[in-house]
Amino acid sequence: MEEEYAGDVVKRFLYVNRRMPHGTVYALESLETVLIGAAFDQDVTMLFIDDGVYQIKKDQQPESLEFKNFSKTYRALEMYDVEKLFVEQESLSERGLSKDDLLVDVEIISREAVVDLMEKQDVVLSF
Amino acid sequence: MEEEYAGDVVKRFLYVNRRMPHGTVYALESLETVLIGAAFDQDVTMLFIDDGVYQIKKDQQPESLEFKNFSKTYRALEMYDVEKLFVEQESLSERGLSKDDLLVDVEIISREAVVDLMEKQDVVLSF
Amino acid sequence: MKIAVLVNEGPYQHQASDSAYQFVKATLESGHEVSRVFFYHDGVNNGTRLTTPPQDDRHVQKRWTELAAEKDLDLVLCVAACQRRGLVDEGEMERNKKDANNIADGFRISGLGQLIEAGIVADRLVTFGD
Amino acid sequence: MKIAVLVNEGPYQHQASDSAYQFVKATLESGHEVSRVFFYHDGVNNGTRLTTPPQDDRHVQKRWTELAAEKDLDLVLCVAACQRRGLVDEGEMERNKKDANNIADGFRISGLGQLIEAGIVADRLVTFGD
Amino acid sequence: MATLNIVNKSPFEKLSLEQCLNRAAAGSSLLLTEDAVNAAVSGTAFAARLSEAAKSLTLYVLQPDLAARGFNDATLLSEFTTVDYPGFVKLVTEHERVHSWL
Amino acid sequence: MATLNIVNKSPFEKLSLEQCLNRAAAGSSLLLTEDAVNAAVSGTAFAARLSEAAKSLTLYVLQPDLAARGFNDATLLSEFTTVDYPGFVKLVTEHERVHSWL
Repeated sequence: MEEEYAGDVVKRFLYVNRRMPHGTVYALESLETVLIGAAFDQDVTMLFIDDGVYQIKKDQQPESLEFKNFSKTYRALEMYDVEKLFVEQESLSERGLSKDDLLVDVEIISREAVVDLMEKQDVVLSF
Repeated sequence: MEEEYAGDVVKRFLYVNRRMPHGTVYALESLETVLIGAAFDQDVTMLFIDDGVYQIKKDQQPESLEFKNFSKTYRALEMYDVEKLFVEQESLSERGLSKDDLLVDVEIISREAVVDLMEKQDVVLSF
Repeated sequence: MKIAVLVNEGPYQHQASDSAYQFVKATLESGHEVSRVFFYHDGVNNGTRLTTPPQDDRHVQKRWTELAAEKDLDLVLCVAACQRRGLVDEGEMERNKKDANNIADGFRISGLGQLIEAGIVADRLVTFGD
Repeated sequence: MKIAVLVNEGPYQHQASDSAYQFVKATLESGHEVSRVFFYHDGVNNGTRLTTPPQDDRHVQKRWTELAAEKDLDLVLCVAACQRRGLVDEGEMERNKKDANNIADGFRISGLGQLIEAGIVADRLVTFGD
Repeated sequence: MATLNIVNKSPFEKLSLEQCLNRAAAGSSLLLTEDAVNAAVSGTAFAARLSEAAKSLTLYVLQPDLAARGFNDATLLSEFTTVDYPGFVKLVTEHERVHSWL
Repeated sequence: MATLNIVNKSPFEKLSLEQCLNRAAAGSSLLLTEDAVNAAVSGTAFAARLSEAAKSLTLYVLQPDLAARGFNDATLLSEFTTVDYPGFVKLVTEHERVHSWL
């Protein structure tokens, strides 16, 4: 059913994550898209801004809600060659969070840099 | 299938409408609830606050989106003995709207009166 | 005390149905009665038997069906909302000339009046939505 | 120009599917190509043939099915999202041992890779959601 | 007892928390659930707003939703009391009505 | 050409408009659709914010969504240009990428 794309176009894909995890399915289904997308050898960047920064917060225990804990999967992204993970400093600060609160190694960038990053993309996916 | 309730309890039902029409179905399906509920002879009040005030704005033409125009139904509520319609003044002001912009006769009340109104209810339905 | 519950969103997309389920379970365990769970808007999508969620995830519909069987819960899907979303039982299948139905055990389709009645009969009505 | 469209919400509850439909129609009428419409999240609920909306309202699924037939559109429902929501075709029915299917004409179920591919192949990807 | 107000969305995403606080009667209660639980955490841009609200409202937050999102009691504003689902049920029975600010 | 940003929720309901404006690059465009069209209307609490944004962004609003909600051209902020669906398509083709702020 799934014909793998076999062309040689490489596009810059930006996944913008702006929502909290667990209250809605978007964070999980966005992550599933990134994992599937990794097979296509595109130039992938993940950006966490606004409430999206909570997606990679440490110590999540969604088992308390009978939800599966997908937060550990963010740590596995490297194995899928998804290595460009950015978090906006301003989004962290507003929420009283810092790099130490995050469960995966990311690069923290300013809002100004976020603006620049967005303007460099071919495809922007924000669920 | 539908057994009509035939008891003699009369409760105060408050329908709180806080969302814009058309972008989501809540305004329409809330109105449908009020119409069905009218058959139960309860003490019904409809309250429009926040973006809910747009539900009763004049001149709506959802036909432009191939949507049905249910805004006229608010005018028919009187025939269903739903006569207590309140709109919060502060919600109108923030949106640059006034009583003249509304398609149905309502009582405009202050935020303070909204607080009091809410505390007098038995059942609050807000979709 | 008699408590009625209203669920306005479908499974997985929003937490509403999960929260309602946990609340209903706790209500029953606390010795109270859940007089009805009414599913409105996209909430009716909780009542399809055709979902196959990932094996390592919860099965939202099955949980409701099992709890209903165990505790004799009244799970009601709003008929008008069902018609807009494609939730169908035998009766609706015949009435609307559909070639299949998808309702799960433990759910029934009925009118919006059942929500009003729930509000009248119960001591409290608690809404879970988006 | 080649334009791909992503729809993240189901019919009626949110305007997303309506907006996407109007956008797709206008795109085709403007002489551009719509290379794919991908339905993700609750968007897959647009693909059930079991809805019976009120007669004085638009029929969201039928509009998509008719436009697909007329313009040879590729309407793809994400398989993982379908499994969570209960959207089933013949193949899924067999694979997941379901006793019914509900997919409408003009839609097909496939993998999330089809979304990525759409993003690669199309000149623009436009998302409609909540 | 008065109203049990419930808010379930992050104040960074939706205005429902602010809109609720603007209409919640003095003496009523507020329970934060689902994606709203971050508003009960100290150090956010909304902390002062919630501490202010605590002067007239009783504030609760749903513990399983906090845990799911990686927060524990130590990070909460002191004005909040955590409840589990049985505690949520108790709040419902102890208040006259429930208002979910969706 | 730069990004076409799209916002579809009322600024009185969600913060997505503000969050978009905070990141929209100078020289990019903003299209208001669905429940966001009220932000293009004059006299609201957000009018000044949008007029300010117009200094660095080009502002559009989708006409059929305006009409559905009872607004006409006369009530719009002067900084906005209305487009119909073919105009929406044209904007998409004229910009390098589309970013829907959901």
